[in-house]
Amino acid sequence: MNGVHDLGGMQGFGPVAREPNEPVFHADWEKRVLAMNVAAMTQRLYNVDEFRHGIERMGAAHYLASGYYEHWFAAVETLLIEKGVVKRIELDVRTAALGANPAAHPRRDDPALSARLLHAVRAGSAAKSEAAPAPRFRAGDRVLTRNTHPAGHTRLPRYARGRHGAIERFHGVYTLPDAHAHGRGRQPQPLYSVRFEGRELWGESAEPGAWVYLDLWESYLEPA
Amino acid sequence: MNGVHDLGGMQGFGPVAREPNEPVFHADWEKRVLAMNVAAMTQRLYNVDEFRHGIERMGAAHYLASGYYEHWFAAVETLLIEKGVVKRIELDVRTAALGANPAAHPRRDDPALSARLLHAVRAGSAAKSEAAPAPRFRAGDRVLTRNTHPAGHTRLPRYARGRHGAIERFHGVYTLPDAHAHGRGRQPQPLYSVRFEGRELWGESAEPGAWVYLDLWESYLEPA
Amino acid sequence: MGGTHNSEPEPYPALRVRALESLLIEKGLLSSDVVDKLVAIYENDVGPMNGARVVARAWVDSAYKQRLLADGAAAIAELGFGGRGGGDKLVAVENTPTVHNLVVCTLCSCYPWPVLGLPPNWYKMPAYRSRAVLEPRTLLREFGLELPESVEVRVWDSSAEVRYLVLPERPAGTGHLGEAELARLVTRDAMIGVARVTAAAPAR
Amino acid sequence: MGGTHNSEPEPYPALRVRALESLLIEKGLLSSDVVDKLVAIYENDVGPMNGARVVARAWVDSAYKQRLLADGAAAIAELGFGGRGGGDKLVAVENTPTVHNLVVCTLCSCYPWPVLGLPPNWYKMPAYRSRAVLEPRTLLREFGLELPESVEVRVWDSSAEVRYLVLPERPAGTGHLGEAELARLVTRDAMIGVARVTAAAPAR
Repeated sequence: MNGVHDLGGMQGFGPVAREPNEPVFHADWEKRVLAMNVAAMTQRLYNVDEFRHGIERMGAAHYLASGYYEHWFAAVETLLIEKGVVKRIELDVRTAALGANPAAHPRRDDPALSARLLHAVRAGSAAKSEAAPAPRFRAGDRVLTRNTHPAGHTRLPRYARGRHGAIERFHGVYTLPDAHAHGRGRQPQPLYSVRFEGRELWGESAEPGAWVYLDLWESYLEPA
Repeated sequence: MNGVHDLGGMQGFGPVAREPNEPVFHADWEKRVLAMNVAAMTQRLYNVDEFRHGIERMGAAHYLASGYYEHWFAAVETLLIEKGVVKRIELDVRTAALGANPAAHPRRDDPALSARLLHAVRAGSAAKSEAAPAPRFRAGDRVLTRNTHPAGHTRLPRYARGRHGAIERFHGVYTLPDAHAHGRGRQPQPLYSVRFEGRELWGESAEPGAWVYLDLWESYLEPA
Repeated sequence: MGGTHNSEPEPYPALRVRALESLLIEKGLLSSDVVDKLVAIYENDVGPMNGARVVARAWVDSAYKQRLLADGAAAIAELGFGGRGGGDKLVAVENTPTVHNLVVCTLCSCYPWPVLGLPPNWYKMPAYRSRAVLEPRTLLREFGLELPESVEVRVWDSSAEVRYLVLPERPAGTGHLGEAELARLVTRDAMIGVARVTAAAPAR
Repeated sequence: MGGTHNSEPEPYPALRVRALESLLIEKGLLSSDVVDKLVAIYENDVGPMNGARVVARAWVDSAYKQRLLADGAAAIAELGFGGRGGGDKLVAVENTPTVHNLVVCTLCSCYPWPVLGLPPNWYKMPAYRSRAVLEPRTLLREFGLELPESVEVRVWDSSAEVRYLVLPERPAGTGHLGEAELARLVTRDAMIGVARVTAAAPAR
């Protein structure tokens, strides 16, 4: 999806604003969003590719006007409603009730759930490399990325479409996000690091001696 | 500038929302913005290319969250302040004063000014074709657009960079917006209509039998 | 600017616009009657009725049609149209049984003011500007215009001072109509290229 | 969603987040102690101090460094680091006198959580994500890092589950320091690639 999240090469956002001694969280609700999202993905209420695409589906102005944990919360809310875990009306009613009586719904512990989730988080549960299919390309092979503009999720950014590069290394065989974000299974594919010369990406606007390395799935690539 | 204004090929903005029996203006202030901008450009307080780039310099979230006349007003305000026609503090003070006393600053007519400006508007004052330089390309010539990412104003949209097309027709010799928006004079150049096959622009995502025609200045093009 | 008044309440732009207007009036760069008269031009004098007259004339007068296709600005000037907001170059593009034309401005909202007036909001918003060049057939289908694959779609992205006017096909069954009656059939949407002209008079 | 609560006042997200949290707790999908413990992990257990230990070990133990460059995930696991938020693949990229590495995620905000913790805001915001791939030298100059043209810049755009850790150059004049002292010199910014490690201990 050619959305505003696809920021590589965009201009006009000004200097990078850094915060000295930045805290890990800036508000209590950010902590709760982090915990909810980690707990939801650990319990497979949705997968990481659905989560990323959930953020991409935010309104463009909202995306750019809001921060990281607002993005997360937008996707968490969208997905939990779409998956039927909560109903929008339930959430609206509960939000109004808490507004009227902030003391309602006090904390509730669940040591068994807590132990189970924390174990899973510590173990990690991200995509693991699989054995098949065998990779089509080897390090050093010249490739051309596809010029494709799918309406859904993809990890081939717009700035690197229809560009020539070279295989830097083979990472392993991984779930294809383009499928996994849309309920079409994992469809594992070889994943490569591909290097691009700045000039190939940005033409005369490239800085000298700059290379970009992108992790790209095999179906994004053609031999060149 | 690769900004959010460069919308060709973006996705995620949903269906086109039409308003039945749409009025020419939706609020009184929109009329005043139109008149101010037309009057300012007619009096050469800034030029149309500076105006367009003024809009492009809006914050990205603000641009996407606001409408046409808000864009216009953002640029009008930015440019009149930058050109020294009004001071920001003057405008802030006057805005506060009108907020406190909306009846202040009643209408004031100026028939001489009115006659002069209306005459200029009716005559038109847009860029006129000039005689030189002579065009380098002829209808039918194959061209390649430059892959360039200038930080400033350009009329070569991102979706058509580094793409092959063919000259459809020569329009004449016109002011180069890339220069004129930045106080670098008019630098007139031949302007062409260039046609691109959908597949060249969008790869496999192109619709069949669709062509895009773009008006492009000669320095955007190389022979192909 | 820089997005600083993103979340201001609705009265804010109105107030700041009035403030700037009053400053420009004090500086002799604007006057209340200039505002009134400019607004009257765009509310009353220019609009799709101008373009409709151009189209109807081209339908009934083939010599005029040839002049329109050769030099749009000169041809509309014959009918008294022109002035700011149209560049000095107007290009009329003709729909045929095998070619359909569509106009957009992806970078801003360029539009042929002298013949169509000020653009409708949808023409200026991101949905139309983003989709017209990538998926014109899908977009036209949403507008109710289903084009067979045999019809080539030409999208004119107005990136310069050149403005485009679509010359729609004259509908069948209108042989008995005069120029003024024909003009009443021609809609703004047909001259942008998102609709066809039909023999039944459109709702205005 | 669709931008519907753009201009809501600050308390709104906090309230809606609490509402969703309380619903998930009622449905048995979350509990207050899960929230507390997860937050504690990311506030206390993971952070740049983990990555700093990895870097310092690589500086003093060349066999470890080779294992780190060959298989980052296995090498950090030797020091007890891993878990969610790092993919199962970590790639360490080594700075040298002729190569400087920089990490970004243009499409979202992928970051090597197990070794660096949660990313700082600037890493997640549009300015950094947009510019790192187009003008890395200009960006690094703003961070105070002036690279001669003879140094090649490699920008790693993390578009997959693979995460990247920059292995900075060991600063001169640190031959007398032990592994723990070296780790105290290594900053988060140096492991993202927007700074060098210097022999003077950084402000924390």
